[in-house]
Amino acid sequence: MKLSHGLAATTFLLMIWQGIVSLTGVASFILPGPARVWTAFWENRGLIADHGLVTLTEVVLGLLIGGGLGVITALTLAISPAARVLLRPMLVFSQALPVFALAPILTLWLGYGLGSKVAMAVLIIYFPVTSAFFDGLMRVPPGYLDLARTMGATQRTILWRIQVPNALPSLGSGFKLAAVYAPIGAVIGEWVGSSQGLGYLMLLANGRAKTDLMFAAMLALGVMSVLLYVLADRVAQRLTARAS
Amino acid sequence: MKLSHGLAATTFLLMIWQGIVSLTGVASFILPGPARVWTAFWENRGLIADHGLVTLTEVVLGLLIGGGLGVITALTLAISPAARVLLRPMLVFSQALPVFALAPILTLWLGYGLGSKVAMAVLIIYFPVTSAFFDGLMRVPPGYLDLARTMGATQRTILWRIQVPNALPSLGSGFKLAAVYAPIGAVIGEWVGSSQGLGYLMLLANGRAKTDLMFAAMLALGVMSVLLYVLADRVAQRLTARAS
Amino acid sequence: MTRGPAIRVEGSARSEGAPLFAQLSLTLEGAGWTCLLGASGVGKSTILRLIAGLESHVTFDGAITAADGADLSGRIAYMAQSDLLMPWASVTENVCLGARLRGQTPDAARARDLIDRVGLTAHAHKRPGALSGGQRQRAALARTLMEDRPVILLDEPFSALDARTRSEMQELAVELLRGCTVLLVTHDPAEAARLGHAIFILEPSGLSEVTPPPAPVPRAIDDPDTLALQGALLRRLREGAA
Amino acid sequence: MTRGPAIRVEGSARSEGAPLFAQLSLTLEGAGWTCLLGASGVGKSTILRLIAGLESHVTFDGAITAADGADLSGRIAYMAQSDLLMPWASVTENVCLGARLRGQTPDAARARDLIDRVGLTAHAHKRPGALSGGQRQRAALARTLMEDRPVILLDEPFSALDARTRSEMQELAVELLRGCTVLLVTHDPAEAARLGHAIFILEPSGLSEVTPPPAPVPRAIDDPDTLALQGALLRRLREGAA
Amino acid sequence: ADKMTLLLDWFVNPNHGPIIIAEERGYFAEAGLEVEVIAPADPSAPPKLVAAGQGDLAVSYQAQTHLQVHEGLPLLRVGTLIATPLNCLLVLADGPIQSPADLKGGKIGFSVAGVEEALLRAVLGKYGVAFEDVDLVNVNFSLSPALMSGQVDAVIGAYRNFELNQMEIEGIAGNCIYIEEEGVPPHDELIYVAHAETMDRDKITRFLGAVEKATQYIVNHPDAAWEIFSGTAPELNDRLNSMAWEDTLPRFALRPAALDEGRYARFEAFLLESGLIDSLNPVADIAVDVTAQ
Ligand SMILES: Nc1ncnc2c1ncn2[C@@H]1O[C@H](COP(=O)(O)OP(=O)(O)OP(=O)(O)O)[C@@H](O)[C@H]1O
Ligand SMILES: Nc1ncnc2c1ncn2[C@@H]1O[C@H](COP(=O)(O)OP(=O)(O)OP(=O)(O)O)[C@@H](O)[C@H]1O
Ligand SMILES: [Mg+2]
Ligand SMILES: [Mg+2]
Repeated sequence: MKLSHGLAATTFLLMIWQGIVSLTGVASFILPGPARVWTAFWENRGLIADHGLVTLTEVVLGLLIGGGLGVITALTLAISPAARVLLRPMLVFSQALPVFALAPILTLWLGYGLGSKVAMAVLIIYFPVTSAFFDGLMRVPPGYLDLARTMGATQRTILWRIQVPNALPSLGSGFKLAAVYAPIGAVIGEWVGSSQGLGYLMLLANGRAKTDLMFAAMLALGVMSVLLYVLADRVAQRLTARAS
Repeated sequence: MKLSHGLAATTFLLMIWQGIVSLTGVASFILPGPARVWTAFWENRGLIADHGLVTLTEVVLGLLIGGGLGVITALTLAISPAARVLLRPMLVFSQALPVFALAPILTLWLGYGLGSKVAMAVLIIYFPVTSAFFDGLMRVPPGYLDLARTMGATQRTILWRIQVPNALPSLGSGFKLAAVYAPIGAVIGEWVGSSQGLGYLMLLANGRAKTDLMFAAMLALGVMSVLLYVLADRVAQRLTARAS
Repeated sequence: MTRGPAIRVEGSARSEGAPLFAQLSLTLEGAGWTCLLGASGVGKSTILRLIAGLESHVTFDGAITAADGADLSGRIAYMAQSDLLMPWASVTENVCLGARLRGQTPDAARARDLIDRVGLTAHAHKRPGALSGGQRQRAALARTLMEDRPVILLDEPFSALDARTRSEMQELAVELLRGCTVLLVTHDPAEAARLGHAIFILEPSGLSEVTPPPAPVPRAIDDPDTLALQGALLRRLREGAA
Repeated sequence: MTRGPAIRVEGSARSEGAPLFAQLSLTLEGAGWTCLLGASGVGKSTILRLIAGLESHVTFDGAITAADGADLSGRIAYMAQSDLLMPWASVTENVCLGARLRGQTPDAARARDLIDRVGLTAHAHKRPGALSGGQRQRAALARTLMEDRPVILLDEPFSALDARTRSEMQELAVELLRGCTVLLVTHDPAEAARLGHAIFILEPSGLSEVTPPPAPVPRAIDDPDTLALQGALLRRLREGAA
Repeated sequence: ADKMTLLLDWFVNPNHGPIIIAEERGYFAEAGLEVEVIAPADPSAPPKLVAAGQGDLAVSYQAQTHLQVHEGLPLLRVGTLIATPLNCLLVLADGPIQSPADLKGGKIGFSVAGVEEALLRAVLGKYGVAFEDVDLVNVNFSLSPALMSGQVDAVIGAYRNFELNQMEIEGIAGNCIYIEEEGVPPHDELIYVAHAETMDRDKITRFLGAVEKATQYIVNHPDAAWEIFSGTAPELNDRLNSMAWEDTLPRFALRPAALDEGRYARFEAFLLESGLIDSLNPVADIAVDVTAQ
């Protein structure tokens, strides 16, 4: 994305936002206008930066670990039909578990530090990465597999030399989704137990009826998501270019 | 998925679950064992069925609407570079907004009925479908586009006759993700305000430390997710078969 | 059908800094078959793409003009070297793709007839994935013939066909493309000798022309003139730039 | 290199209930070139897939056995009709794919040499997407030659090559595959006449053999015997089952 | 009948006894009201929605209402539902924390409400423990599990009528340190709030009359009232709710409409002292007696 595009998109977003506020006349304690949020953002920039940094750390760690685990799981699923039968329902199941149910378990094991938040981000990122990569791994043109078989390939080498490169664009798609979900994962983790991070700041602002600060924190989170997405999109484009 | 596979997976899951409970000796108010949860499930089967039906309705509506909107958005993005520049950051942004910030806005506009819950499910389903389908639409072999251009195709016909069929497998992947996220979306939607649905039941049980009932409701939710996933997987397989 | 215009290609092409072919001047006879031969990788397909107005990896320094002065875009049917059949569509749907892409209703009878004439009636319902190599090529040929355009660019359209099917398809193409300006890229000297109103050999250094016999196309395969030309072409090609 | 065994294919194939080809009995001469010709769609590629032990759309009722009694799997190199180059890998990486897939370190010098001999040294770093049709085919050929297997199945390996490159590649293949049992599917009677120790024509009704001249392969193209055989084959194919 | 929308603070629970009984025993109907009761999951939303004109009344918390008025939400307390604090500082009965003084250097869990800092400063201050000497952790949804599993030393924000009973059911004894005994000014836990400008005083007066009657009924016939309450939804009829019902009984406001201005003034001053607000609002901007002429 070019800078000019970023500017255009931002302007558009602000216009829509202001438009909603003006047209629906929604009260500022439900949806404050851009100007108000910007003021809150600027006045609390130090606070937001501090908490933002905490969340960013969680997000980055979550992306690395969740992405890594997702890649490994997808590879395992691709190799082993037994894993497909046993693991896939569990994967799906795990996504259906509302966080707050897992929260006490996670915090019991991981404490209230960084660990449980990263775990939460990981849990959320894990599935899209696994799912997208696995789909890519299984969608190899059959001709390639025929060729590999006549060449005396083992399942392992087919995986590394054919399935994986063929699935890289899909992995890119998965990471794009993950980049978007990672911040929300970290925030949910923070809701579950923390005294730091943008999620905590939002809860606190909400509890103190400071809607503008809450939206300012949300703005920071949104910007973080968009930046991560742009980054992931770059990576995905590179992966796609590599594979074709 | 065959029945025997389902049984194997379930057994495996139960074993892991019981294993965690036995090995870590975790207190039953944090993680009750399978037997306890099953008892709670059986005792409350009427309750769970009633609430489950409500959630299922929300999920199905959410999938239809969210899937539909996702498809439309992906098509719009594919057609219009301006939309890509302006809309995509907004999409990403929208995913980063935590529910409790949106909840008052949604209820203000949609009331406390089914509407706001479906809206929440839609919001969660929307992004994976859009993202996956859009990626598929943009990943057309360039030769096809060359051919279409010499044939005097319009952007519209290229979209319908080439990009869309080519993207169907990706759409399938998107729906698989959506099927998994839809139940959690509905549950989160139920936080917005309701006295019905599995999400309500879980929060209620959680608020009252009836951990076993909460896990029983979660079990129902998990089963719903897995069934939806299996369904979506079938559809995706058909779409992939159609496209190759 | 309108008569195909003569087309003039004049210029040179550079790829990644290095010249692909030097200044050349190629004239496609209006309403006739021009055959283009040349070593693998010399740039034949690239020339086709340039005429078709498609993006290519080369920077072309020159001009491609139709003798009637009008724009070429929208008047060309292009059959690429790879068949480019849509894997999700049946043979019939693939043959009708052009009309669909132009938002028109395809002429079903004509499509059926063409599919019949390329010998795929029994396979009309199949997806490309269930066809043999030659069947795929014939489906792509039928799709190109369906296009009804005055200028036709064919990139090795018969390469995957056996001798008999090949000559049938050649005859079919000549019959259906009467009046069209056809540029045929081929590796088969016999094919060029049989079909070319004009025959060019492309070499990195430029273009050279070989004059075919005056007999109307498709020429008889065992016509001595044709055979002689074929032999001459073969020799030219074998000696090549080496 | 070990000598390629003779191979016997005996049986009939049915596809979706209908017979594809009737009972046939095809013997591939040990350490020799067998050419298989036949109309498009008659089942040549299918036979290759059957010998290679790959899944196919037909049910084959019969047996495929090597004269030495050993299993064929692991002794075959197979070059399919489509090139099946990995789009993400360079020419060099594609040529080395077999070794990589077997978990071995590829013989880089040999790969370089083969790439050179198929004339792709200047393109060795390119992805298949940046190659011309003939270049892709040569890359696939190099990959197959790299395999060093006693039994080689070639499905129209030279179809996208110009006459000169084609004969060079034929000579290269004959040289490098000396001692191998080779089954070559081709549409070009000249090619069959030039390369075949045995020549078969496949028709739905069965197989018929055409005896080639005794001269060693590759035969001179302008050898009168070869030319005569080529003419005879062409006539056989043209008349075909019609 | 006049239609009226009431947003609860959370799902229906014994705290809402008078509202449910008023509905079930027809007191609302007698007052010419048709009350739609909506139960949300997020307690912070209802006052906002009422302030935005969506709903006539919301059940909210006195403490939060002070803050919300400072942030410009057009809200007024119009009635009281639970007239004592429910919030308590909960510790394990046989744990190492026997008094707030033992919390120095300890970990306290809370579920973000916005005012926990003020409450803790007061309670800890009384025992000479600086607020900065404890670790605050937001444990959101799981106050009692966090305490029972020993991950925190105490939790603030737990309800004496619920969390304590929950722990008893799990077989773990809890000890509730009552905050109003430890330096926090007494205040109302649950109140009714309405839009400061657009509220319909007449309807609200009738509403409060109906819940007053219901409260009377509950106090006079606690067992019959429990039968009615627990009969409204199957998920309400369980041991925890029945224990909570008993504990809540004495805390229902017997005079829902009555306003003790001093209480509100004192709590406002308390919040100012704790630094959560930076000026004092007059009581008239926070609470009103709708029955006053
Ligand atoms: N996957 C498939 N499903 C159904 N039919 C198929 C499939 N693949 C091939 N066929 C059919 O089987 C027949 C034999 O195919 P095969 O590819 O062996 O032909 P071939 O002799 O190699 O032809 P060509 O010279 O055109 O390559 C053809 O009629 C083809 O349509
Ligand atoms: N996308 C690309 N990027 C870089 N080089 C390319 C690309 N496509 C083709 N080339 C190179 O351009 C040259 C001409 O290619 P072209 O396809 O025109 O050859 P051709 O004459 O059609 O050959 P063939 O007979 O093998 O099809 C070749 O050397 C090829 O490697
Ligand atoms: Mg070419
Ligand atoms: Mg074939």
